[in-house]
Amino acid sequence: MLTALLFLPLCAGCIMLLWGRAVVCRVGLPLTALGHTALAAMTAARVARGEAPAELGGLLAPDPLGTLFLMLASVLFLTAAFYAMHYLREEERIGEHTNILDHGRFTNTPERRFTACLCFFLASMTLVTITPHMGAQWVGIEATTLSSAQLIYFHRHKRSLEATWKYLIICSVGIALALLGNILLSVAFHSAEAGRATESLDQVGWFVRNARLAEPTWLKAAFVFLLVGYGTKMGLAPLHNWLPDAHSQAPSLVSALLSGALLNCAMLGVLRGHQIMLSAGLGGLSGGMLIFFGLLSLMTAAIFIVGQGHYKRMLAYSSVEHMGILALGIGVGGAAVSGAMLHAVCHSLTKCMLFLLSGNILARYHTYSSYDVRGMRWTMPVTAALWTAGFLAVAGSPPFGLFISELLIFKGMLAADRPWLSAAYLTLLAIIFVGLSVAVLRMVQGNRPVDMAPAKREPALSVLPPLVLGLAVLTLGLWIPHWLWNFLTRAAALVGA
Amino acid sequence: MATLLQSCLFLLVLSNFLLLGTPRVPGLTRLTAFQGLLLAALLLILDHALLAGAVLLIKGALLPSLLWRTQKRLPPDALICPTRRVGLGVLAGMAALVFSIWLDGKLVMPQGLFPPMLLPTGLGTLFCGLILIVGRIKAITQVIGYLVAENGIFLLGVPLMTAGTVWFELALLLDVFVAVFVMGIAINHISDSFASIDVARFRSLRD
Amino acid sequence: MSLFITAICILAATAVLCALLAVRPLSENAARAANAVGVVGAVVGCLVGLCSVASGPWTGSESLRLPLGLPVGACSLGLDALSRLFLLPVFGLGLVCAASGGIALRHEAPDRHNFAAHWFFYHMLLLGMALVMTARDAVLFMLSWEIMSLAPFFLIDFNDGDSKVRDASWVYLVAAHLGAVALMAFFTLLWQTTGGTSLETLRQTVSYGPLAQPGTVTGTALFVLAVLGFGAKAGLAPMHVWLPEAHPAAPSHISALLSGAMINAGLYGLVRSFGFLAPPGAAPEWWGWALLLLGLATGLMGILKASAQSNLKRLLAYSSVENMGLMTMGVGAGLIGQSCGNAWIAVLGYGGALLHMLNHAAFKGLLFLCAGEVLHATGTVRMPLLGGLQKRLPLLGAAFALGAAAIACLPPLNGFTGELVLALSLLDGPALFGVERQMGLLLALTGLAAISGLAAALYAKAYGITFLGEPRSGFAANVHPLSWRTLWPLAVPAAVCLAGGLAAPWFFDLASGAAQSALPLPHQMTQAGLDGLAQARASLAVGAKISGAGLALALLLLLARRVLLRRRSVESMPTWGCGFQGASPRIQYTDAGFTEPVAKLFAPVMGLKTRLRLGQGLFPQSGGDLNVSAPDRLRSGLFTPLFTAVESLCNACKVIQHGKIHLYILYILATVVGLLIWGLRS
Amino acid sequence: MSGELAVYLVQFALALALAPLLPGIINRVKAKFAGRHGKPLLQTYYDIAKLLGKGEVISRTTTWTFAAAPAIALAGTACAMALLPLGGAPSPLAFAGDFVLAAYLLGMGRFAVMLGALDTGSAFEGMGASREATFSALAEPVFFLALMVLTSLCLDLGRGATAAFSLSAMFDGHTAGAWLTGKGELLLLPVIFFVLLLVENCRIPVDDPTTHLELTMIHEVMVLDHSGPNLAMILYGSALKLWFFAALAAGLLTPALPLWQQAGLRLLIILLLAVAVGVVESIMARLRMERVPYLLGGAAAMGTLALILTQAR
Repeated sequence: MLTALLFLPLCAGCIMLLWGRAVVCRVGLPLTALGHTALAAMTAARVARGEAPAELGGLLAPDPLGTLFLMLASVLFLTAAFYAMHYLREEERIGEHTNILDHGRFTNTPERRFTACLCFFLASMTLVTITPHMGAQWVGIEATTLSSAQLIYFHRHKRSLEATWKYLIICSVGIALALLGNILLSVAFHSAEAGRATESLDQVGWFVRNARLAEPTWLKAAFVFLLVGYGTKMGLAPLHNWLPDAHSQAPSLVSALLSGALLNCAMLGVLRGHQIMLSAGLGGLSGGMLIFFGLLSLMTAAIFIVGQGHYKRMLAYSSVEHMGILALGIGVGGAAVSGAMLHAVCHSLTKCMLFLLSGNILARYHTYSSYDVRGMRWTMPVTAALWTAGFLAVAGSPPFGLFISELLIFKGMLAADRPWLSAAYLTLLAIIFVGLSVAVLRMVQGNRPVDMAPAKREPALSVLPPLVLGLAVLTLGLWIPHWLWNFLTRAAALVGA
Repeated sequence: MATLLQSCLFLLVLSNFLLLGTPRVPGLTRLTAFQGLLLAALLLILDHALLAGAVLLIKGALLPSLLWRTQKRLPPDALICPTRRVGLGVLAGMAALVFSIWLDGKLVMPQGLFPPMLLPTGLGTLFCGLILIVGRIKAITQVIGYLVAENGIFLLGVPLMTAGTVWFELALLLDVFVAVFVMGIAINHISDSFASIDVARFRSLRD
Repeated sequence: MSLFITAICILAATAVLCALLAVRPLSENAARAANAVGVVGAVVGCLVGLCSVASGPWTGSESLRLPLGLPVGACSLGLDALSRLFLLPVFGLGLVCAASGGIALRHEAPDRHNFAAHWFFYHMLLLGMALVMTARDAVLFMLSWEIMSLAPFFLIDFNDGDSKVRDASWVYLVAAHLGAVALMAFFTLLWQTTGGTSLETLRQTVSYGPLAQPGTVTGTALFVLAVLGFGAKAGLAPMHVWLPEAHPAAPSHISALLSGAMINAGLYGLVRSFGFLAPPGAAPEWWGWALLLLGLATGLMGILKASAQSNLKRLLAYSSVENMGLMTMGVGAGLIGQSCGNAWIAVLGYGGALLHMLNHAAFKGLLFLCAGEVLHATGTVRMPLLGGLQKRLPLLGAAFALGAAAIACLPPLNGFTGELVLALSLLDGPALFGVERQMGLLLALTGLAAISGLAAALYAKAYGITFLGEPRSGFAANVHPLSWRTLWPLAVPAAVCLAGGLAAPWFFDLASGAAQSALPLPHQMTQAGLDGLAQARASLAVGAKISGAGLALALLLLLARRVLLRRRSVESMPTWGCGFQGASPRIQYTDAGFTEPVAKLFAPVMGLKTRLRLGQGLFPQSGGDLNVSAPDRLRSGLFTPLFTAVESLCNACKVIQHGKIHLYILYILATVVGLLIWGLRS
Repeated sequence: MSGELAVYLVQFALALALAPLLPGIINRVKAKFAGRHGKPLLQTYYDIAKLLGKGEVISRTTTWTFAAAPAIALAGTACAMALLPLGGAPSPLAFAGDFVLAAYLLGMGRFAVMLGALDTGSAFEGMGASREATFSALAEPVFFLALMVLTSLCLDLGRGATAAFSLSAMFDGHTAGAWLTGKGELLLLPVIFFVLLLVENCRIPVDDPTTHLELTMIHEVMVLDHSGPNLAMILYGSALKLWFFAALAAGLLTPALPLWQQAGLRLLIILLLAVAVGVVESIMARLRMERVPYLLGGAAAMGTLALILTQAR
């Protein structure tokens, strides 16, 4: 089943690539997503039941942590796939594109390649989440970079090319460092490896079990490289610089996937390192480094969200912010970790929703600047309502799920007796709320632009996926199912809750 | 044996500084090829003949030729870097070497795993690659820098093969190949649409 | 309790219904349907809610635990005297404002506003308030608090075509959220220190917990956070800046609800949290003094700023600030009395504050609704343009006069009673030990007297300039008449104002019951407290009788006059202009002129900005004009600079995102090196 | 008890009856100072009687507010008067905090008169209302200050909180006469009350009731448009108010004597106070409007001083 999970999107991608009729792509994408989600759900159910499924000789053996992110990636991909049906149709209808900023003409990447890369992207994320082998995980993350580069360059104009280049170079460097981290890791365990009977592929588990035997200096160095490497991909400041560019230039559903799913997968890499450090008794150091990155990311996000005129970049920076919050929660440890897990879930749902909505806005207003968007509540009421709700959710105000998670993380900070950290955390969150509110309300409120027709019915496929996500986040704010909470706590237990 | 190894490592360090000191892209390409050869030789010395062949093939021949093809398609004036950056680059390389030797002192060596000087050399190569990316503002030099950095990491991975974990190197080779391939494509697009590969012009996306 | 749950369910169901209606395209029918559903739902829900408040013994406390599907907190609700007291304005005004709002919205264009959404948020606001007043769990409290704080934003935003309204609603949103952040810190810190989120258990845990001994750092932090968070809602200076912006911008039935019911939540929070934060002997005395001073400052600032305003709704908003200041004074006095072991001051301070809260809800609701009707009838609430409305809208004028007299603390109306109890509490200052304490309370009482004196002047102006004399402009001259059909909702708060004065003891019983349940007194003081309350009740009873007699006497005199004037010539002439014949409405006193003497005295506080444009030449053809405005100093002097400073700092830092990729790589390199040194330096 | 009640009732009747005498006395004193013969002492009675017999002229602008104002003012003042202990006999209506009620009852009257003035839409009357509003708002805290001195004194004398807060307790001879037993600061209070009397009743130096220039008036200008029975009520009401404040000052000056003597003494002092007002009016000029707050400020300062001294003991 795990193998199917991995190979379903792969094969689908290959089929699309080879026999790329438009209908195949557009219908195949949701079908693939559905199948993948079904399989992922089954896997999650088994893991939740406490079984430990393993295939390919243990190369694919998800633990709760990985399964959590697997489910996230799968669900987000499902919504994005349905959104893509509408999106690709629109793109085809437009045909000849002109760049919004410099009005240069451009064409799109062939649809077949786009959808195929989407599938490959999903496959690589699946690999990342369900393998317990650091190397395989590394391969997966590298694969996500290479496949998503194509996606970012969907609109073939200068800016997207620039964004793609930055994404490619920065992330490749990061990944290279992560690889070095892996090497140093196995050096650290070299002396312990000697006593190792059989070459099992469940590396993480083995590392965690024998972390005490490892050579601490190498372990520290390894963690530093892993943190910086995967942190680059995860978008922790000051390594985040590719993120706003890529997110602002990519098609909205790609930004949604990057921000909602990919960042979590990258974080998984960091978490593995943190896991090993914790069991090696070096949790203090790794936690400290995580807190450092978290605080820095929050600051950076605050700096760039205040007075941000480009609403997709604003969303991207808010992703930086939330990655920072996750890093903080995990670094603080204790009760905050389960809060961080919940936060990861809620943030992915919310951010995916917001990016999809930003796609709608872009299609209606043809501008990136929130100064030029006015009176959305008259021109596109549903999107406007969801956009406002999404803003409140992402700013962490009740009754949305992010409030609960941020509350738990804050509680964890107090429990860890870090008053100044928690004060800074709240202050930065407040600043970010103010910054976001200015831009979002500017777009939603006001009179309808005179040159714009009054509201017509918005296509269902463009608002339903975000609506579903929004409802999910709202539900998580008011009612968190028991099994889900147990799952989160089990996942958190792996990283030191 | 050991002397051969040491001299290889020395040559590698030397090539790093040459890389940092070379202003012109063709020279850089040749030097990367040379590093590939060195790595292959190094593997031969540590008698991993098969992998040595693979390295020779990919790092020594394939990637340089790929770069070569790319730079042939570029306008000649796109291949020179300002010299001031070069000088700074060499200084930074020195600093990088010192830092990696400091690290070498800090890290407690598992006995018999690392030959002397291999760790600093690897780290130094890695940092030199990064410095190359930072210091040069041409897209293609950034690819070369990335390649050099990967060489460093590869070098650090070599001793582990004796410990039996081969997948690092294979994955690395594969990855490097694909990455450079994709980057080559990207460079072509860049040179087509920007009529230059000067990444310092990539400043339309900023705050 | 079950009745309360029923009310909650009715409101929630209506909210859902409105949400479903809201997605329909705007049209005449949709608007009518939304109005009908919203009003009926609110009225029924509030009626049931009032029944639930009245049901059961007033001081009896019921509680209920529902499963809350969250890993933290619990959905535990409770009804004790305090909750019941604060629920009265919520449901009462909720009912009245819904009715009058339903009538008012008929004038609005159905294609420019989404009425269903409006009513949805109205019901969310009611729900939030009802839950806040009854929540017995910190997390549930925060959730409902935020619902209560977010909903008004969308209500204030009703006419969002106007940039002023947008600005006002944004200011409100930011203020509300910053307050909520402080509360989040407050409750989480409490949770951390006491290990539980249930407010019921907090009372016990704190009394022997780490907060038991006064003056701990945690205790101080908790106090400060509570004052910041709840004060931002209650509008204590300097966190009051959102009130004068939001109330003029909002539709009047919303302003009435916000000002009469929502800002009380701040007071409720303070009282409730001191219930467990300040167990007997645990509250440092300076808490009480801090609150007393804060309240006094807020009151004086509010009343002076109010008398500087020329926009009727802005004036009312500032006067809400002033009244919240008075209530805070009461709470402060209560804490002082508690920590100094003087039961009389303690219980009467609390009782006065709570009684005044009740009264304020009545008359402020009435006044805001009247202001709204003035807006509908004339199209403006700028007093310089009004006048002579009493003749044209007699019913409305009478209602406003009643409200004005009540808020000016004139017997026999309800405003007076709260003032009396507060005064009684402060009067006992000499019984405290130490001249500084005695002087402190007595001077606070002097401040109270000054505030009420200024209030009388203020409302003489508000009513006199708006309703009396001759119309000052076309707005007031040709109003479209309002029949009792549109004005009947005003009858409810008006009746409460009158009853609150004439039946003061019964109203005081409500407040005193709440005060007893809210104020933790050591048991050696409880008896004294009960005596104090009984005494105050007796005073109120006699006072009510006397002022009722005064009313009767006045009526008698009027009757006598009527009798005398029978069969005599009563001729009506133009006003005696002291020999000046060319009298015109334009020579009447304006609001600015009326407050000019006060403004001269208190210029630094009031901060009037006068812009005078004189006509040209010896015999100016074009009349000059004088424009007097009173912008909020604290906003322009404190918050605006703060926000701009933060923004400019952020903009200054934006250079790090310069777009040069090779420098981005440099960041990575530097980070690696830095972290390696950090990790391996030892 | 019944004796006290009798004294109280007699005094109350006297107050109602004799109040209009005070303006007459004041006028007569002024006339004497001016060397004129002056109006008869009972002039106010004559005026009231005459006015009650007349019809009214009512401005077209006005509404019921204008018509009802004098009645409300009169009623308020009368009720306030009823709370006052007269001649050492406590008011049967006394309760804790009744002075607050008294203050606000007077305020009610003031409020009504101000509204009545604004109702006419005349610039002069609006001006008068504005000044009245300002000065009364400033006078109120002074009034409270002065009374607080007495309450704290009562508390010191060991009265319970409930007893101490009523006018009757403050103005019985023991408290008020305490200045005889060495509490000298109490002698500041009569001065304060005298100032309050001048301010509240709009006498010189605050206001000149007899000037012919409306610009300079406060109280008189507010009632320009009243006529007939209404004006009668206004006149009577202001006379009562005068009596009220005079009685306050007098209550302070009378020591604890047997009831009837105390009552007689108080009556005497009230009449003397009227004379004093007359003297002040004839030897002083009117203050400039913006000076009046300083007068009140001085009174407030005295009050605070007295308060501190009382507390310090």
